[in-house]
Amino acid sequence: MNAAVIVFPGSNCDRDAVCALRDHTAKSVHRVWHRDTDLPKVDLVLLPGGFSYGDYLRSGAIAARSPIMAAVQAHAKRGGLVVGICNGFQILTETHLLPGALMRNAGLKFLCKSTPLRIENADTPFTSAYDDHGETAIPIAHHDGNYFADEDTLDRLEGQGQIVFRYVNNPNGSSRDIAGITNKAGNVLGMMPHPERAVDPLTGETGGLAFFKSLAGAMA
Amino acid sequence: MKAIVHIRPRSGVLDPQGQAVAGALKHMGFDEVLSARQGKIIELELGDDDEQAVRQRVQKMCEHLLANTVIEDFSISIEP
Amino acid sequence: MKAIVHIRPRSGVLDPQGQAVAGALKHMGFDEVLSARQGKIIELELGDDDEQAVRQRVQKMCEHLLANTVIEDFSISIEP
Amino acid sequence: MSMQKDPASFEQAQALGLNEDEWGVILKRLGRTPNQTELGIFSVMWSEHCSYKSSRRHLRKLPTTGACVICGPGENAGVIDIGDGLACIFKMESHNHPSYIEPYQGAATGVGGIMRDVFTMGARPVALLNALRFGSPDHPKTRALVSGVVAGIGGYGNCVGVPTVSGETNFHAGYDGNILVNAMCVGIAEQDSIFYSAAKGAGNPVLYVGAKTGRDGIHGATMASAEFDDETEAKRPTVQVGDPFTEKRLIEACLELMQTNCIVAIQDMGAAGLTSSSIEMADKGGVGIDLDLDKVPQRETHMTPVEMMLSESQERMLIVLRPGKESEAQEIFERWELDVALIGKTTETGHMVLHHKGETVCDIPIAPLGDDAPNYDRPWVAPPTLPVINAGEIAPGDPAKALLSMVQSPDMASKRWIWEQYDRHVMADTLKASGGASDAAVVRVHDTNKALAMSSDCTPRYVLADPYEGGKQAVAECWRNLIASGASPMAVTDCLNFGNPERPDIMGQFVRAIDGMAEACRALDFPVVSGNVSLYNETAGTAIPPTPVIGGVGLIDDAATAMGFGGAVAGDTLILLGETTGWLGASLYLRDIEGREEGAPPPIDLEQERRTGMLVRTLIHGGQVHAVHDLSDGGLACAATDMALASRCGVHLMASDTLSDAAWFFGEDQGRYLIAVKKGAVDALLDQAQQAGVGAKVVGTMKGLDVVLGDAMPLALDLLSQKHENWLPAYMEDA
Ligand SMILES: Nc1ncnc2c1ncn2[C@@H]1O[C@H](COP(=O)(O)OP(=O)(O)O)[C@@H](O)[C@H]1O
Ligand SMILES: [Mg+2]
Repeated sequence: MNAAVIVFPGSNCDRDAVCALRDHTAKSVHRVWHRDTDLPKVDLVLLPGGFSYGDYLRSGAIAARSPIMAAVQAHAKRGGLVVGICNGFQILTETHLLPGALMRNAGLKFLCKSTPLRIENADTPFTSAYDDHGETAIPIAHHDGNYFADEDTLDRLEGQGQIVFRYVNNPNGSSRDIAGITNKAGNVLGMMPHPERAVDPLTGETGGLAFFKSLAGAMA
Repeated sequence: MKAIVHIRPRSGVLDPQGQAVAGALKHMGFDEVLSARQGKIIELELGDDDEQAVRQRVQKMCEHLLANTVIEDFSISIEP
Repeated sequence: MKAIVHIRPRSGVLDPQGQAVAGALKHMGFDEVLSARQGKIIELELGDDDEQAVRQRVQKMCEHLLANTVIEDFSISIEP
Repeated sequence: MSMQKDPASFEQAQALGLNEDEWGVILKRLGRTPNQTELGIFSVMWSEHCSYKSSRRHLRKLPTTGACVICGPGENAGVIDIGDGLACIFKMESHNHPSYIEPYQGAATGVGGIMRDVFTMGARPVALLNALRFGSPDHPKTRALVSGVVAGIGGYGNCVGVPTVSGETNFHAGYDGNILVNAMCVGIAEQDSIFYSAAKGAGNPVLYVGAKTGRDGIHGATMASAEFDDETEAKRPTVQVGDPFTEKRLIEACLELMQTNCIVAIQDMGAAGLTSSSIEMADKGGVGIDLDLDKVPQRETHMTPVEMMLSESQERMLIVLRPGKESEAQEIFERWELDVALIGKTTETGHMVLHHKGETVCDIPIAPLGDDAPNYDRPWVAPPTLPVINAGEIAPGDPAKALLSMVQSPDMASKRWIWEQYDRHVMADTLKASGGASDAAVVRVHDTNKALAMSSDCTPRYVLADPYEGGKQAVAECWRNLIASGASPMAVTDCLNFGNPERPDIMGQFVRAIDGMAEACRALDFPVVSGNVSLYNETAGTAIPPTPVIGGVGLIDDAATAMGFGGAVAGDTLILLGETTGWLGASLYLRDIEGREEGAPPPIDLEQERRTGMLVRTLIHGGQVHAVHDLSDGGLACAATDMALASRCGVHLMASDTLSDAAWFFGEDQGRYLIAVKKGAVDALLDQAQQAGVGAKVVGTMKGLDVVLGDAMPLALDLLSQKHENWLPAYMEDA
């Protein structure tokens, strides 16, 4: 069983995601070019961080219209796992696989720092290895991470357990401190923090290890 | 033919850029500024001459790409 | 009173955003798109009623903050 | 022939910065009067920027060879051997003037330009550094310049996806009218696929790739001397705008092409764009080159040949291909949605020939452009020797008060506001970056256990006071920072920022700074493999403080042994290595506390420097130390405070029984390190230092939650941290 990482022009965390999946889920990982129209047979599709199309127009907007996205949508509809990290989260909202939108950080500046997170729902394929309502720390690195949705949507997300990660100290103005959400079915996750950068004590934090451990379990 | 698409944050949606602009202007002594909103303008050069058709096509471009209707409204004007 | 400031890249200045938008529209099948330029719109609510004076003040705001005249042009329109 | 249309005049040549002698050489070599296009080409090739006419003979004094050097200065970037068949390719460059005019785009395009110099040689860029000098915080322009420059550096590097791992930021009124924005890029390549710029062989196709050509950044003087007409305003030189998205695709596409066997030579289009890239490739390859300008992808209409040749549009590369490889190469760039065009070929003529709209618009022999390039021995005067300040003459003050004030001074205050805007971790190999409690940034070599350490350094105060000692010091401090991070220093790049070289006093600064650098590089076995010179940094007759920035790279064999200054624990003993005389001349203390910018800077004994550094390296490799920090601005007290803040543990420093508090705690004697060691290891370590011929002295202990200097009032870590962290955000937000 294996995973695919989609590469858009301007993706720049694709290699990091491939390495983290390879090293911490023991699965084989395919890179898939955004112009392709078919996915290989995979359990998980990961949309990596970066600046697809330079984040021009809106972050993730142009990538969301890439040919491969139809296949990603079909994969999600079949119940396949989809993860969008940072720019990948932005792409998922632009594709409407996830509700809401990611707007410019409230402070208007790009922010790269470690952020403490609370696990709001450990009963998902992405978080099963974390302690429910426990805390971890994973770095963020984004300019447009300010999650917005209307109040009804936010209430629905809360009610249905779709809020998975919340910031302990909201760094970017996100509504209800949201750092990561799933779709209603629970098989599509978007998150702004970068778990793939938090898997090696040599490079700093290890708050992302449980994320990949959860994925490994879910793909088993 | 030229189409001008004006995209603005929907009312009720937070507009951090507009807020920052208003704050900075007030700080600079422009006390008459009550509020500011920041939007985008996209000017398209089109190789098509039928205004009716152009408007329809640009409407589609907005819906499919140029605007994110979760957070933005758009309006279109056509110039010959 | 309301002032609308339209800021666009100066002609001759590279506009990577506009280029990316045009490229994406073409990829999506909007072949009639020849080119696109992306600019900003800033709408200001002002607590002042004298059009003449408002125009002058907004001109100053543009020069001092809103536009980067090294690479951008701006135009102002006033609405009551 | 059409080449003789639009002949140029001497007045036009003068307006483009050429003098009478240079004009004479052109006439002689061509055997006729150049036309406008040809004149434009000579003027940019013989500009200070491209020809190094004031600096060339002095740069030659720098040592450029060494066991690790694969390719020294002369190519796009320097190349060193880091073992296992890998090479590190790196260079630093200035973008000072453009950043002052348009801080965001100026800084952004500076980052883009230096990355191209590195990947054009076959390296994947893995780290960026930036050395920034701004005017006084009180100057009305400073805040906007800081904000724009930082956003521009981040905006470009973050988007391309190369971590910005380190830098330095100073403020001084001497930069009020001329800020410095120096960017360094470090890349990693396979030694067997390094690409050079010599386009050997005639008949090879020339491929243009990347962005389209516009009228960006064409030399202002060129346009000023052009005919005045209605279109002049529209054609006026435009500021270059960076497009990091195109750069990212260009990196991926070029690295992909480099895996094939298509490339003879490759060169980025930097300063003087198509002109310098094509001429350098042809000149080094000993061939001629024919270009059809109508084939150049153009962003604007009605561009003239000279405009195309001088355009500095960003994100463009020129590649000479093996014949028959055209479509293989083109396909790669098309897949990355980049403009690509065959625009000419190499020839046997030794001439550069340009065609435009059916006419030949330029035909000049290439060799003379290099061989006859001006090379001046500008007059210079030796800088005056400043008196040594006697520390005893400085009024005693409260060291705690001084320390609290210094940690929040503009130069010493935390630069978190800056580096949090930089993606420091993309590529997932950053071990230590800004804010990571290390004197050098450390980046792992992907998929290996090795790591590269890197640092950029210069203390302009010292260079202004004594260019020779200051030049030495910049190199030594960089070397020290690499040592302190556990690395073996390998080689350096430099960026020499000075004023107007036509002034003998400025030329004197330049010459002596290079002498000092050369001596230090030689003594420390730290060769210069690439660099950049930026002259004429002056406004209204006032030059910047001379600022030769050194960017050094070192190698760490086992990434897990990388050292920092945040690992000290309560109970550790602090040992000061090196000699302390209490040198306050040209120190930060004298400037910021006493308000005096005076005196000779601290001298450096390079032999001693080397011995001390080697001992530190041995201690780190032996696992004998918890933390290491070199002493620089602010001396012992500031270094110990850094250590305390990073280790989250207080520190008690003893006063000296011979030196005043100011001299002991804040003196800036060179070649010193502060190390934190387990209490039980102290005696053995002192013996070891003695045997190595290095001064070593117990100066304090890690304990509690205060910084205590002798008998002075304790300063709580929280207070120090808050003052240290708050200055820059408070300054920036006070818009
Ligand atoms: N412009 C900048 N960009 C990135 N990091 C910076 C910048 N300026 C300062 N820093 C970081 O701030 C810290 C302190 O810098 P500095 O005082 O110059 O260090 P040192 O004196 O030890 O060489 C370092 O981690 C450095 O990398
Ligand atoms: Mg240091």
